[in-house]
Amino acid sequence: MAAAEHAAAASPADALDSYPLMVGKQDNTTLTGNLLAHVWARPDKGWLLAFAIAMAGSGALVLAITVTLVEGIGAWGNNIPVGWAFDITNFVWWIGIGHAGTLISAILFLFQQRWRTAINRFSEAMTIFAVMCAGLFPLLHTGRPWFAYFMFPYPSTLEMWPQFKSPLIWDVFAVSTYFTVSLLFWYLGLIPDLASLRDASKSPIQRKVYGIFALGWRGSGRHWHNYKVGYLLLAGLSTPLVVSVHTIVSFDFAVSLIPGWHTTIFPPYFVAGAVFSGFAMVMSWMVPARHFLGLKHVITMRHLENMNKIILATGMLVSYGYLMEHWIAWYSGNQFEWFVFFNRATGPYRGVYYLMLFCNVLTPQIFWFKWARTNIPLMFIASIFVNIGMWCERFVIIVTSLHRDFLPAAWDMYYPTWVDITLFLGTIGFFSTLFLLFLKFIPAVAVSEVKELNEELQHRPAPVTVVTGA
Amino acid sequence: MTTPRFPLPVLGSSAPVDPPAVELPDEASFAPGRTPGSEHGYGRSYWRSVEEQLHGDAALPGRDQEFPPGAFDAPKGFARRDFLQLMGASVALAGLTACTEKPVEKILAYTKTPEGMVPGNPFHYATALVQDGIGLGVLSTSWEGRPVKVEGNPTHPVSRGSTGPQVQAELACLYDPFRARVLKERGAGRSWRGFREAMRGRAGALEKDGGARLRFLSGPSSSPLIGSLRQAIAQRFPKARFHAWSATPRDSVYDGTALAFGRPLEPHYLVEKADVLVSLDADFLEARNDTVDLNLGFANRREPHHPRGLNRLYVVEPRFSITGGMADHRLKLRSADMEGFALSLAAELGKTLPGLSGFRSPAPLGGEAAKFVAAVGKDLASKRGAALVIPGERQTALTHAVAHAINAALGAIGTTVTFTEPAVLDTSTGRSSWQALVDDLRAGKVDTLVITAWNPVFTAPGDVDLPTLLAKVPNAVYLGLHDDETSRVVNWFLPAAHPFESWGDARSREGTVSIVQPLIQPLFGGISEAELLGAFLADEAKPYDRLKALHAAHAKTDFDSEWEVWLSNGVVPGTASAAVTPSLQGDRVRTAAGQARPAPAGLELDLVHDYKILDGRYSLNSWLQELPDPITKVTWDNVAQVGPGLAKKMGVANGDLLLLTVSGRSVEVPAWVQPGHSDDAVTVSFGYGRRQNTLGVKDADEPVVVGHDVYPLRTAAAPWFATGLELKKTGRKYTICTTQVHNVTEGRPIALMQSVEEFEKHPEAPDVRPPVKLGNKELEGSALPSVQPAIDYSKQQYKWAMSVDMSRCTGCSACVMACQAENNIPVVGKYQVGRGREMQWIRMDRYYSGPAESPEMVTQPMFCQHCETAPCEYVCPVNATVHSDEGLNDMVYNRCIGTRYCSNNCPYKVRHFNYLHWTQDKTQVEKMLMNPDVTVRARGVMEKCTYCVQRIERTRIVARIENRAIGDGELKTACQQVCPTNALTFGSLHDPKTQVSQRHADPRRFDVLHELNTRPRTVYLTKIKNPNPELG
Amino acid sequence: MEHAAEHHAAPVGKTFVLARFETGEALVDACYKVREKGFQHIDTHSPYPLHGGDEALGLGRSRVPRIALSGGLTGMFGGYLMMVYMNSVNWPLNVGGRPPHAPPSFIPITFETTVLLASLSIFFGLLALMRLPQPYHAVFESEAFRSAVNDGFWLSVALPPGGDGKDASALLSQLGGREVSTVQEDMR
Amino acid sequence: MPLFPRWTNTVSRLSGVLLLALPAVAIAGLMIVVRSTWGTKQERDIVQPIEFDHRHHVGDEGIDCRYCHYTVEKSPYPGLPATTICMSCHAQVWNKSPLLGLVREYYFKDRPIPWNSVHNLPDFVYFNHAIHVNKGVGCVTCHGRVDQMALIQQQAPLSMGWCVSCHRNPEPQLRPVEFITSMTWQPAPGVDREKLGAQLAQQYNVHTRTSCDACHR
Repeated sequence: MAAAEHAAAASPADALDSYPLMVGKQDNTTLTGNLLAHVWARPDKGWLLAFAIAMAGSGALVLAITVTLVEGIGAWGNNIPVGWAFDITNFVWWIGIGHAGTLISAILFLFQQRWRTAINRFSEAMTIFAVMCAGLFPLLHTGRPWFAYFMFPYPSTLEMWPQFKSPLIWDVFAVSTYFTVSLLFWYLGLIPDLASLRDASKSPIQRKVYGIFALGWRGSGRHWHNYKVGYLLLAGLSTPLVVSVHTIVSFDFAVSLIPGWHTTIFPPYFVAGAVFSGFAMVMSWMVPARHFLGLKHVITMRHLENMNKIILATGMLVSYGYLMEHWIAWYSGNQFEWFVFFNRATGPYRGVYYLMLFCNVLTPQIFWFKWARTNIPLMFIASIFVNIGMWCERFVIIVTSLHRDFLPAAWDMYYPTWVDITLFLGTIGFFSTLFLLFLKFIPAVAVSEVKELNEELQHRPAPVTVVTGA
Repeated sequence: MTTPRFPLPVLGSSAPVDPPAVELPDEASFAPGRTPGSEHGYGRSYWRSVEEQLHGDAALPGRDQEFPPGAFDAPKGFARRDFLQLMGASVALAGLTACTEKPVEKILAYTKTPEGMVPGNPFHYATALVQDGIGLGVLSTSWEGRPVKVEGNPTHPVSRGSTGPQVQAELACLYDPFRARVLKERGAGRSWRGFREAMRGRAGALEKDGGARLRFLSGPSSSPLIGSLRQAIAQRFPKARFHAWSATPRDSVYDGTALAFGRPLEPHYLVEKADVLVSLDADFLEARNDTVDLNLGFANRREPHHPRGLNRLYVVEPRFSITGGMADHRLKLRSADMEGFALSLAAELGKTLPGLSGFRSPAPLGGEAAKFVAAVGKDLASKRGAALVIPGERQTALTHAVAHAINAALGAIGTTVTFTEPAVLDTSTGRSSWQALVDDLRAGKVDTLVITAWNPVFTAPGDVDLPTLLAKVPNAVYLGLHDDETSRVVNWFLPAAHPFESWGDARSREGTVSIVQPLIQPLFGGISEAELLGAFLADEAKPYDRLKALHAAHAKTDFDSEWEVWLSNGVVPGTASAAVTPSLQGDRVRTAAGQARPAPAGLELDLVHDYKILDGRYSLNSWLQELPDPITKVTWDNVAQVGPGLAKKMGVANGDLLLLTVSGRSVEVPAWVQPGHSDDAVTVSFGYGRRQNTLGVKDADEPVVVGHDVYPLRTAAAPWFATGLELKKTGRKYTICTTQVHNVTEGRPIALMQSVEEFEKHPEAPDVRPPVKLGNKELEGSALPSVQPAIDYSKQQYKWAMSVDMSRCTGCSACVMACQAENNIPVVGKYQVGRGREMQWIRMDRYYSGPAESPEMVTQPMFCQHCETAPCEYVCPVNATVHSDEGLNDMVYNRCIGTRYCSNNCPYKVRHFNYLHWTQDKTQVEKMLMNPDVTVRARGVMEKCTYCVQRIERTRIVARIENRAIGDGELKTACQQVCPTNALTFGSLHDPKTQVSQRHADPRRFDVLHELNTRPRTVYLTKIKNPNPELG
Repeated sequence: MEHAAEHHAAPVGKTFVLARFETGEALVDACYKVREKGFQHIDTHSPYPLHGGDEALGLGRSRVPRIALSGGLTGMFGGYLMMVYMNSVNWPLNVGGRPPHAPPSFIPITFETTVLLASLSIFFGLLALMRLPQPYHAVFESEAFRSAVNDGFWLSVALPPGGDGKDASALLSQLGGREVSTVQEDMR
Repeated sequence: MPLFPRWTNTVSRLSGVLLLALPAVAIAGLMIVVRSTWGTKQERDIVQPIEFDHRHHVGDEGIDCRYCHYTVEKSPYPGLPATTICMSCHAQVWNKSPLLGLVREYYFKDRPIPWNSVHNLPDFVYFNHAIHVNKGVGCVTCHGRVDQMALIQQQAPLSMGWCVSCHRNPEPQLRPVEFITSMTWQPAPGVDREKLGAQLAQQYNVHTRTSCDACHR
């Protein structure tokens, strides 16, 4: 398969990169045609099937939420001492996944990584949907969600205010800010493509609908003039933001005094984990998407390989985090701290712990090898593993730290109920629903950026086509 | 009944005029038989006459001849206890429906305000509650006539303010919605009046042969009133017989004294005076009506500061009991070998003490036991006059007699043990009197049998088939709180009135009489034992009149005024039995001892009464069912306790269903591997295995049958233990739900224990003392250096704090129950407990140390520590838990949104979360149990110990109105108030003289997890042990 | 310019001359030339930003950065002062023995509010600067102009009122512009 | 033919503005409503089963509040008059009046009069009348000119903010306890209310608390 991609590699490519950023001779017209094609095309059976399954998942989510609201948190397996379990695990997991998008679109943009252009739209959308899923849990996990507005700083007749020393309040601000900014960033990037859809479409309805969202964009040079700057600044702001969000999420634990939570390395370690899982999730979606949407010529093996390199790098960071955690625990000489990590490896939840180690530490190691980095089925499976592993990591951090903390008399076990599980799977269904809709109605790659990239590629010296393999 | 009683507004049967001259706007809401549920119908559904109960409103017209409920209550001064004066109700609503706002609330005033009543301020009434016939003076807090809290009566000589768990939980029985409401004849509803007429006829017939075919089966009683009634009946029916039955007979106590001194006597152990105590399977530290005072006496001697120093406690027992947990040395021994042990101890002492010469043990003791006997003997002999041997109720009469002989020889009699005539009417409540009745029943000699003992069909030994015997009795009458096993086989069933609903009296162990006065009109029209017995007498005097007539004798000057005083104080002065100094009849004991045979070898079954539900009479009491067993921490179940060695041998783990077989009768009980339990015995508590009425517990999938019934294994001959037990694994598992799954401290400095030598070497609690100085800066208490500027509390008038003396705490769990009652803590049910969602604010932590075969036990009541730098507070996003100006860790339920972050960040894990709406489906009756001074928490809200802030505020307001400060001891938290050992103290740290300040300054003081620098306001004092170096 | 509609009895719309060029470079060159000829109100339309497009149109520095800065500063001070007022001034509570005014724990939210307001001001500032949304514009009168956001490179020259645009059209076709056309704003 | 006519420019911009404005307006509206007398249930006529007129009893007859609300000084609850208290007068005066028919009916049937409560605090708030009355907070301060009300209305908002405002600065609300039930008391002309309040606070040893546990238990 990889070889086939090479054979097709006729267009100019970076001298240092063995894979082209764009396959085949493209111009604005062809790109307009083939990048928007999947929007005009009638949904095929595969999409419909996937969508049906996703919708079923969303239904399950609604059911689980209803049960939770009607019965109370008691419908979950949470107890004292384990006050947080699946709920916050899912929250952190989704938020983490939400990080890849902004990272790719913002940080890589600042570093002028050209290969980002083909995948940023895709991953930004993923960010937004993931944050939506994540946002459910802080709300749902409260015992009385209908009073959640207490957390907002509004002048009440009680003269009471939120308590700004609490990391949970920081979360509220961080997550809502992150969602807002990601949405704006995404939409801003979307405007030229919406215009493109508006004017490329044949059907009057489509033209009107896309026209409304295009806000009357006409590619004006005077607009581009401000647009470029604004986009750059937003990217600049999103970069520290994306780092801050998971840092603050990690504060939920680092600021407490529970052994296993009270750790100063959490912020970097969480951010690394977030990027790790985020890229994995992008990978899990991109591999099928580029295949079914016919985007192989713009999302090439080059992109996939770069992604795998990042997964490897962040995977190493995460592994280092584990290492440090354990070392610090031992070095601190704090018997409570020490016990927590001993308990993780030998206690009742050790299965999850070892699954985590396998998925997060061992799995990415295969990407040291090029054949693995460029083997599509392999990277797909690996990305799934990483997603599982990162979920396990959050579970291990949250549950194993809580269920056996300071006073042995208070120790207890946590077992999830069907509501817990349905809720988690339901969010995956909800996420997929949104994502499939996105893939259907919005160009999955930033068309105008790709055209710009193509333009740049055209003005390159003669390509050096390295043909490896067959 | 000329004097008008105080009719009840909602009482259908009391409405005199119908149709009413004026159409009352809210007549509908007064209509009888309104379905409960709406708050508006509050307290309305249960005031029903019998017919109404049976046929609904159809029967109402005829109700006027019916004796209205409460017709037999005392005329005077009773109104103030009419709970249904709905002012009370509307006040109560304050507590009941937290966090909801109703458009228009009705407020209903009294029509006639009872004298002395101040709506909104509770009254404290003195009364008494009875356990196995022995009364205990209690105070009941009543809100507009609703008793909502039971505490010990400080003026009562035995209680001195403290009680055990059961007595407090009586309230849950009183307000049990499943109490019987209908008087039945063979299942058909009858009226009390009808019953009386039937009995009158019957009595006439019985009178002919002097009542030869009339029998009474009652529980043990100490009530002079009941005594006088029995005499009166005996006069009318000279041939009638009275039998007493109790599943927890104290026969051996009286038989033992009878054997030793020639007549049954009541021993009183003055444990505070004893330097060395030996308990022969005597669980005298369980806080029961007859032992609460022993708790305090014992605890006082566990303080190293006591002028006479620490006492030393040896316990010999098969199981691991509360007393065993407090022992300095324990010897595991089968009950069957207890006689042998007592005798060899006597023999050992006999070497030096002439009084004990001639005692021989039937069989030589094993190595460990022999060593133990030698050491104990030496210790006892060295402490003559201050030594004491206490035999247990479960042991044989001979063991008791020998113990008395030893005590006599040690010069204990008169110094550490005194004797009085028994306060109870029935010194024989077990085999002998039971057997006589059973024989008569078998012989068909009984025409009328009046049963007032609690549910004999259930508690009967397995070798008697009582139902069939009762079926043969033409006229069996049973008085009970519930429609239970017995009521189904008798032809007359009478719903009983709860002690809080009726007049009566009771005597405490040492004889003091307390008047039992009704605090509330019978909720379900119940009938008291006195009323029932009265039905067999010619005269129709009311119990109240009989009572006054009876006690008029005690009056010195003016009876009526004194009577009022007795009522309000709860004790009748000068009624304590006089001490007698009996002379030991050593030869009788010796001869009896000479016939003692070595106990047969083999596995032994030990039956014990349950720490929570006693003989099962509290098995429908959800408070007690959910209370963790002080030792095993098991809730909602009884278990077969096996020693670790035996468990290993049989490969048994907790929850394995075992088949217990004794002489052909077998039952299944789940196993529980109990550290420190004898490997030659299996201990099971009886009283379980009854059908529950779901107990208003939320979870639908709660079991209907809780625990396993082991009464079938019992025989009247051997009620307490039997050898020859066969144990078989069924291979099936059974879910046991406990509140504590981990039993050792993992070497963490949490619950500290040290020997008295260590303590004297360096008094500081080991490795927990904080740096007293940092640089040249004095640090307050155990404060560690911190970057935070300390909060200054000196400006405030009070600085509330608490202390727990672990040397005193026995783990009896009375405090847990007090907290449950005081703070409206919900019951969650077995499976929710299993999921770690129990709500009791006090978690009685229990840790073992040492080898599992002979562990030491530490109990540590754990509740909110009110840390000055509380970790729970700074993580709350909405300021729902913050510090008060006086240093309380306030939990504001109505602000809480339930993130549970505070609980996660609480290192003590003392916060509890309302995972479900526990109080949602409470019936109207149960709601009356709520303390209106405490918010009832909604679903999704965090809660925890508040230092009884409602008590603080009430006391504060009273003090501030009077412009004075709150004095030490004026303010007590609920747990502190009932603690039998005075292990808990509460007060302000600003005054160095308060007890709490002194304990905070005690060298034994330590802060749990002080290294986290949470600066708890609740501190603990290390547990001090006094081991015998010889047993090392 | 919207107001014009109400006041003038017969408002006359703006007129533009449009021309399409093959490549971006051609468009940029044409842009310079047209400006040399003295046409001021000109604009380019392209699917993506053109290299040198800004200079060709003679645009100065963008105002977006200043907008962003002001928004950010507002967020920063607003956020911090909000917390100080709520937790330290209006009702200072003893929360876990921590001081009511605890700068370290106020940092995260201060940062978030900074970013939030900066981003919002950028986004809405951009819309304002670009006068968007503006679904209708005279250039849309030309059907061929639809290619401007896909693959066409268009130049639009706004004519002074009254100008007939002959010269502009001529100039554009001479510069190699295709599909030269004149569109007039429809005032309805 | 363009996709959108020209007027859509205005429409689109307006709708954009509305999109942002609507939530803001909605929230502001809610805040206003909860502070309005409607939201706080202030000044609402609540019909009582019996036409009891405070104007007459307090105003004309000048009966002291404590004659009927007899536990206000010793209990958290002001004490609702028992029917006997009504009858103590109305056995003699107006004892035939049809207006009092219901009172007599309830009295002789020995049933409580089902008054409709006017001042409803949430059940998790524990307000104590005794301490306030003893420390010089007059009835009129919270209940208003009862002597001018035909039907008792809730005068104060009874919101937590309202409670707290006084607990933070009680002096202006204090009066000598001998005038505690007076509807008309004013400090003597020339006396500075602030100063008087401060002095009374001193005298009565008033020290208000704003800790949560003062009201929530």
